[in-house]
Amino acid sequence: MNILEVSNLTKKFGGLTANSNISMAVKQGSITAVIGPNGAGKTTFFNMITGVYQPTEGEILLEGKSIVGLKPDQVAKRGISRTFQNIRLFGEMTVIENVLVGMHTHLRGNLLGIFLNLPNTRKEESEAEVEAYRLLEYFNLEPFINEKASSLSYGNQRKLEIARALATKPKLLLLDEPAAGMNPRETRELTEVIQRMGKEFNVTVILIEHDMKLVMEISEHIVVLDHGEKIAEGNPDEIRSNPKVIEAYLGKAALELEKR
Amino acid sequence: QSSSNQSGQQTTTEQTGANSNVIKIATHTPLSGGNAIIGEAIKLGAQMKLEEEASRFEEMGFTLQLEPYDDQADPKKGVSNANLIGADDAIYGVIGHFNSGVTIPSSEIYEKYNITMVNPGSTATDVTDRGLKTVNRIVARDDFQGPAGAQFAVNELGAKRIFVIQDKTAYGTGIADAFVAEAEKLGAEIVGYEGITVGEKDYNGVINQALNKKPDLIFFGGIYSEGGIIIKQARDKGINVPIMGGDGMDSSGLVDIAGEAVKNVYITSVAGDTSSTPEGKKFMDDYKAKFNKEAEAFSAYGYDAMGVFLQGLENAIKANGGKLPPKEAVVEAVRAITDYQGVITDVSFDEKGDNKNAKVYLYKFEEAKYPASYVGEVSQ
Amino acid sequence: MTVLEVNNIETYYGAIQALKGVSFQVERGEIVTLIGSNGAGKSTTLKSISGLAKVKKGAILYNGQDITNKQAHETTLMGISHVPEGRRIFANLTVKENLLMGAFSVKGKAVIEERMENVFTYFPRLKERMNQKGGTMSGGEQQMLAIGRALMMQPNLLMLDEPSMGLAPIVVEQIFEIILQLNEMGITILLVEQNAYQALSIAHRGYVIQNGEIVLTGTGKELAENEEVKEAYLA
Amino acid sequence: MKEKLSMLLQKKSVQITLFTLFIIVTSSALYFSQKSVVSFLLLLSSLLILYYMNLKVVTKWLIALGLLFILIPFASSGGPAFHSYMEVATMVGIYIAMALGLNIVVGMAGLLDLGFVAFFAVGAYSYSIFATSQASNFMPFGEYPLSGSTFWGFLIIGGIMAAIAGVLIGVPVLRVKGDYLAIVTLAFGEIIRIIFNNLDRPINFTNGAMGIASITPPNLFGLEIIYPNQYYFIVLFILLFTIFAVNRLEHSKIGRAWKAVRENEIAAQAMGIPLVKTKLLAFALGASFSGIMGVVFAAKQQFIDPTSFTLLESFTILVMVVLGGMGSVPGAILGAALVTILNLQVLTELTNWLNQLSLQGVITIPDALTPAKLQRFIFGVLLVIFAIYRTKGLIPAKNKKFDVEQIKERAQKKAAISNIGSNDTDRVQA
Amino acid sequence: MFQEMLQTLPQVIIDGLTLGSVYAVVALGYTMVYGILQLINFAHGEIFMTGAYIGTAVLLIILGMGFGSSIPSLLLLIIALVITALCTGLLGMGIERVAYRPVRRAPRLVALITAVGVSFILQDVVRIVAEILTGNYIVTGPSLFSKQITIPVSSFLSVFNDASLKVSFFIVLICAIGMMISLDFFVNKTKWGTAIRAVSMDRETAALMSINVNKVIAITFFIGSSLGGATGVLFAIQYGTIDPYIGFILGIKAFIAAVMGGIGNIRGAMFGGFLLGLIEMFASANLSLLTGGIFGAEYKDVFAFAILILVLLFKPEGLLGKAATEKV
Ligand SMILES: Nc1ncnc2c1ncn2[C@@H]1O[C@H](COP(=O)(O)OP(=O)(O)OP(=O)(O)O)[C@@H](O)[C@H]1O
Ligand SMILES: Nc1ncnc2c1ncn2[C@@H]1O[C@H](COP(=O)(O)OP(=O)(O)OP(=O)(O)O)[C@@H](O)[C@H]1O
Ligand SMILES: CC(C)C[C@H](N)C(=O)O
Ligand SMILES: [Mg+2]
Ligand SMILES: [Mg+2]
Repeated sequence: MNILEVSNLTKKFGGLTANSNISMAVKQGSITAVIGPNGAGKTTFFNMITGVYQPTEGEILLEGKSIVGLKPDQVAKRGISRTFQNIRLFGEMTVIENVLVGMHTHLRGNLLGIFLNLPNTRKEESEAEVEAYRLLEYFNLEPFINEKASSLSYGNQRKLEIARALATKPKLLLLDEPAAGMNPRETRELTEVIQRMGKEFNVTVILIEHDMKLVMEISEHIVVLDHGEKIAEGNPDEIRSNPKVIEAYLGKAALELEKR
Repeated sequence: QSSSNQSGQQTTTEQTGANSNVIKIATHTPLSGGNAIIGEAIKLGAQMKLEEEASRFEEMGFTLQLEPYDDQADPKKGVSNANLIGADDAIYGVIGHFNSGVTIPSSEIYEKYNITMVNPGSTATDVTDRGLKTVNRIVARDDFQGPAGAQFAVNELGAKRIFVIQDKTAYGTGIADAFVAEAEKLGAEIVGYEGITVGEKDYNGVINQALNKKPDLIFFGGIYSEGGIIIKQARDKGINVPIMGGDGMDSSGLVDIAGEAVKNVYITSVAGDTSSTPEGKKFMDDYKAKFNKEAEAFSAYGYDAMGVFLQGLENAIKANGGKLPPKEAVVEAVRAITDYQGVITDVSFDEKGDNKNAKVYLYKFEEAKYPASYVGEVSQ
Repeated sequence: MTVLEVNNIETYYGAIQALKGVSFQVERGEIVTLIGSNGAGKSTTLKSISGLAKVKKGAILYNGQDITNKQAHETTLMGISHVPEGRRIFANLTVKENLLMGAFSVKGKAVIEERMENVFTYFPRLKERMNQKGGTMSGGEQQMLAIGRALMMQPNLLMLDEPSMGLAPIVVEQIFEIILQLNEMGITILLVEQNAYQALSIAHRGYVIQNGEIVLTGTGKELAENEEVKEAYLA
Repeated sequence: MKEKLSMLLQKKSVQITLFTLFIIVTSSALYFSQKSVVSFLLLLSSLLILYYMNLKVVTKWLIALGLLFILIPFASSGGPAFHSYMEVATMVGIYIAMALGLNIVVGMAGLLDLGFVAFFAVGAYSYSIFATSQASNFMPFGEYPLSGSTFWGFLIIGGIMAAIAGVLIGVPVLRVKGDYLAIVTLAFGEIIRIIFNNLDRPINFTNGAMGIASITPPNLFGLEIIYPNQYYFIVLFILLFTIFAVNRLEHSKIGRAWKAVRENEIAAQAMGIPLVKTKLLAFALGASFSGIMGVVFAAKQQFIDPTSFTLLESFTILVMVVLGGMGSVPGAILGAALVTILNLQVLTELTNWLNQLSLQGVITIPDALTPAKLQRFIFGVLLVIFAIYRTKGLIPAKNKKFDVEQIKERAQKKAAISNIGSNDTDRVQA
Repeated sequence: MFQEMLQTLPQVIIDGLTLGSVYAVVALGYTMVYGILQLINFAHGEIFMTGAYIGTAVLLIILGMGFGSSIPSLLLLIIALVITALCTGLLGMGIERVAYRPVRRAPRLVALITAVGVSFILQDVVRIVAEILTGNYIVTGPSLFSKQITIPVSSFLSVFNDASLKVSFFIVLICAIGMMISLDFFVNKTKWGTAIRAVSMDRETAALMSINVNKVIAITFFIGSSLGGATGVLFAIQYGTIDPYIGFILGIKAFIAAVMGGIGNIRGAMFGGFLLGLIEMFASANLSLLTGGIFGAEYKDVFAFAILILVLLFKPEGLLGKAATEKV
């Protein structure tokens, strides 16, 4: 079953075509990687799926239903969550509050309940706290619960973004360079987390990453973009040895990947 | 209700304190903002009278003290100051306010505390029409001033097409409407009726309208700071017909601002020409000597308002056997004043607190000089 | 000769102590790398040197001169260039204007032109996009711009904070090559990298920082082979 | 020595003793002296001290309620200044509620609103028009003025009217961001004021610049409410409700959504938070507090005109919020109290005092420097000083501290009960 | 109705341009400071007002020295402009140093408070000084360039009425345009101008480019404030009378103009200023005609603000502003 189907997706910025005619499908429960040189249009692709940009052309189907034209919050409610390449946390809020914001759509409390401090609302809040705590624990962030998000180091901020995205209980999670700013060891840990998380939270993952080790290890399917176009698609082995990909993107790294 | 009596009683019974022979009188006028010149003038006039009388009261065993308040021409500020004034046991009277918009709500407070107000310049009808026992005013009302202006404009100046501008304040609207009603009754046509924004400096837009309507008189309801600019800008545009205004324009500020353009401007005022009598002249000289400033028309009203109040106070003291009277007694004594002779106006209050002898005066600016030349006066 | 000497510095963010006595030095012509996990204090160290963070205790000497707590524009004028973490491009300036800002203290149009051409030889993409707003460039393009901008002032000591972050593998190689080239041209380099393999492979020496303290030091090679380092950072 | 002293001060029992002593001294000073602004202010400041004491929240509230409902009104009733104290306290309450409302909009949701006083005006006019004969100019039915007992209903109506105005303004306005929003709200605020100032023609709704006088005072079971001490209690009740509501909101999903929108709109949207709806809610709720107090204000003044609703007034409320500490509820309260007391009482008293000195010849002051004219100046100086020395505000906003241990405990309990999540609490291999 | 509107149009345009050019130059000062600190410098209106007083004082002093009448008016004006610009420029720098720099790291709105505080202080200081010197704080300056010229528009096109203007109109207009063009050049084309923009986006990084951030900010304030002060002088010459409170309303209007044009954008500020002046003038001259007397000139601000709101609804970044692209 395909959870996401994209066809002929195109985005133009003035004269610049950032995405041109991209079509792809993502299998439910899979981990897909989108790779490509800098400026290839990967982030733009994510932006269109999440409603941040409106496509110039093309169709995006989530579980068979079009989500083109929806606002980002509506897209989020349909079950797509994401992280950002340039970290976008709620800097002045604490770590746990960031995660609680992620749960926003799942909390049912209304104005009346809040004003009157009704038992339902209270219970829901305390459950949410527990859930948030667990998520943070999952990413080893529980020591920072009451810290301001902006005071975390770069790497921890990245993890918090993922935790926050998971808190929305998405069906589809888009990660934009989750390992950027992490050292190889941390990257390895992250690789495991992503893999486990996909299963435990029952979420399909698409990720953009320049760390080839992570990409090759984790993804079932890889899509390669260059100059806004899809130049290759396939499983890691196919991509590793694809001359187009080597030339445009991997360079010598391909050799090292071969070695392993 | 009950608590008003309570506090009233407290004020009267607690007079045995150490400084019980100090009587304070507040002035409560705009000392900052657009009306400050007049507010200041009233304050200084009142201060002068108080200082003149101080020794006399000293002999009777009382120390007079002036307590100036700034209402900033803002009703809210006025009301909260009024509460402070009410709280001060020693304050018996208030000279003020100038702006009717402040006088009306503040006087509600004075009424609660039995503090006598003698008003030297608020002309709106509502000031006295609410029937408060503490409110007295020594100047004429808008429904007297406005029509008087209209009669002069139509009958004497022969205005047929009148363009009316007002500043959209309580005062401006009040006087302009009173003027319009009478002018229309007298058969003149109101060819335009426009409002402006106080505080701006460019009224060319409205003046262009006036220019186009070719009126034979422009009436402005508002105060000198805007009036001066309108006069100047109208003259710049070549509008040479008479321009007329009310007491709000009766200030040296008008001449400062409009300069030469002030010629052929008429004003009605509730303030008489102080220099027209010898006492008035003397007052002006003393004032100048004391404060190093020319007296404004309203300086003398501040002076007389204080005079009226002190007269009432004195009467009340005497009636109380030379001892400090309760505030209610002062309220009544002031209202009862008849034929008080001030430097500028005689004062006899009617049952509402309006001065029966209040007059409306007409002036014309023949040159760039303040005060303007006296043209005539109208009594009730 | 020692270009940079950091003596036992302590730096705080409000009440949080980020550096707890960091010491190390960089010799002329060296490439020195700082490695360490997230939050160890690598960026804070660089910020302390360039003057973006206030040092509470300790001293920093540059060419023998005390530069502790000098303001950032002063340290740059002395020849220290700091490429900050997260690119920090002037979003609403064009690529060209961004580069010109890099050369703010440089006098002479011709010199500036020449340096700009030089930057373009490293990063041709920047030339193509001369008039694009910096903020709309892709992440990798911004990184190129950030490095290019720092090169415009031809620094004596170049401090790079995670320059390879977010770059395509092929560009990462280029970046490391460029770093080597720059170093050969005589620029001393202090490199903070998460890409510890590659950093250690080009560095003469390295320091491992942990919880705001230097815990280990050695040549690039030594560190790359050190078991602890492997265990903790290289995986 | 110093340390010992501060140790001692940390002790609960010492704190309580000192505090009680303080209250007793100040309140009796207030009660027995005829007019002592200083003791009044000190007594008020006991609330601030209370805020900083380390007592249980519930205890603090109980003490505060006792102070507000009993001690303060009682202690100030000792002298003739009673009503002036109550007047100041009432105005303080009114401004606090407004500051709390604006704090939602500016502090929490990060929407800079420079026209906030408009909502106050809407509330004030909705009561004034119907509590005078003004309404008969355009209402085809009913008899006006309405009786004073409708006041209580109007509290709600005023709140709702203001909220509606907030939404009406918000819908178009929220398309613009940041300081553009500031300017658009400023423009709207002015538009509303100008319209109120001119709606005496063609149909006389508001009586224009003349203002509406003789507004029917509220009536509670036949008791006419006309004195400041009576308003004090009305305002106090409303205020307590407001504070309660704001506190609840702040730590609810709505409060978090506001802050998220403030911090990063794009990320907030990505979390499923609808921007427009969330912002509108902030506008509407903030406005409604203001509207309710507008009704009270109109009833208390018995006269309103558009000069009470100027731009400067909006600024003043903003100053209260920022001075107190943006986003901070106790901050907004303190900011509002401080600015109001400063403007209405301290500066006036101070200038009176200076004036006395100059009249007695102790100091000589040239006319241009008459103290009464210097209130604004002094206020300006104080603003600058406050802002510079307390850059984050008097009581900076604090994030809620979650009790980690407690949450952990609950998490473990839950994990034990439901075995589904049993293995996801396992750490990732380190 | 339209005929009547047409008749007055030439005069309305002239008056609108006059007011508009004052708005425009004051708006420039706002835009500059806003551009660099994201601070709505509400004290700018007061700097403008102070400039008006300083300029008037300079003129009065020179003329008072007796030989003033022998100096050509234009030279007199230039002297007054230069002295004033210098004084208010320094004043602006001083204000920045004392009131804004200490709160630079604080939340943005805190600076708004100090700005309001500074406004109050300036208003009163000017009032006090003026009152002590002249006995009255409303001051009327010497009339320069007050010769009236009539443009016989009606002789070209009879649908129009003649329009009249003061010579000072040209001076105000030319000065305003001159200031804007040079400022535009400075900010967009020179190194220091670019540095100003860089600092406005990211102060830390700008410092890493060896830009002395404090100096750049000080320069910005100097320029913005000297423009504001100089405009004050022009205002005093055109309108004659000044009081310490002219800065507030005019400042707000100018800020609105800046926003309408696209804040941070110099050409936008200038365009917005002229536009607002024209709209206001048009509205106060024609509203009652347009609505058959139901809404008069008193609604001119409502009219102008409504247009502002409309503009921002359809172009939230202002007329000439460029949408700030935030790359996600
Ligand atoms: N809002 C925008 N306006 C103009 N151009 C844009 C905009 N957003 C992206 N671009 C351009 O579109 C192209 C694709 O950008 P995108 O961010 O999608 O690249 P990317 O594949 O994510 O690169 P990287 O790996 O470096 O992050 C780039 O050339 C970029 O400059
Ligand atoms: N602005 C800040 N405010 C408060 N604390 C901060 C701030 N910046 C960093 N810190 C804290 O200082 C410590 C060191 O952070 P620093 O950014 O130097 O780490 P780093 O080694 O560069 O990590 P990374 O690899 O994740 O970038 C961390 O604990 C971090 O939480
Ligand atoms: C000129 C005005 C401000 C005073 C006026 N006489 C009034 O009643 O308000
Ligand atoms: Mg990207
Ligand atoms: Mg770092």
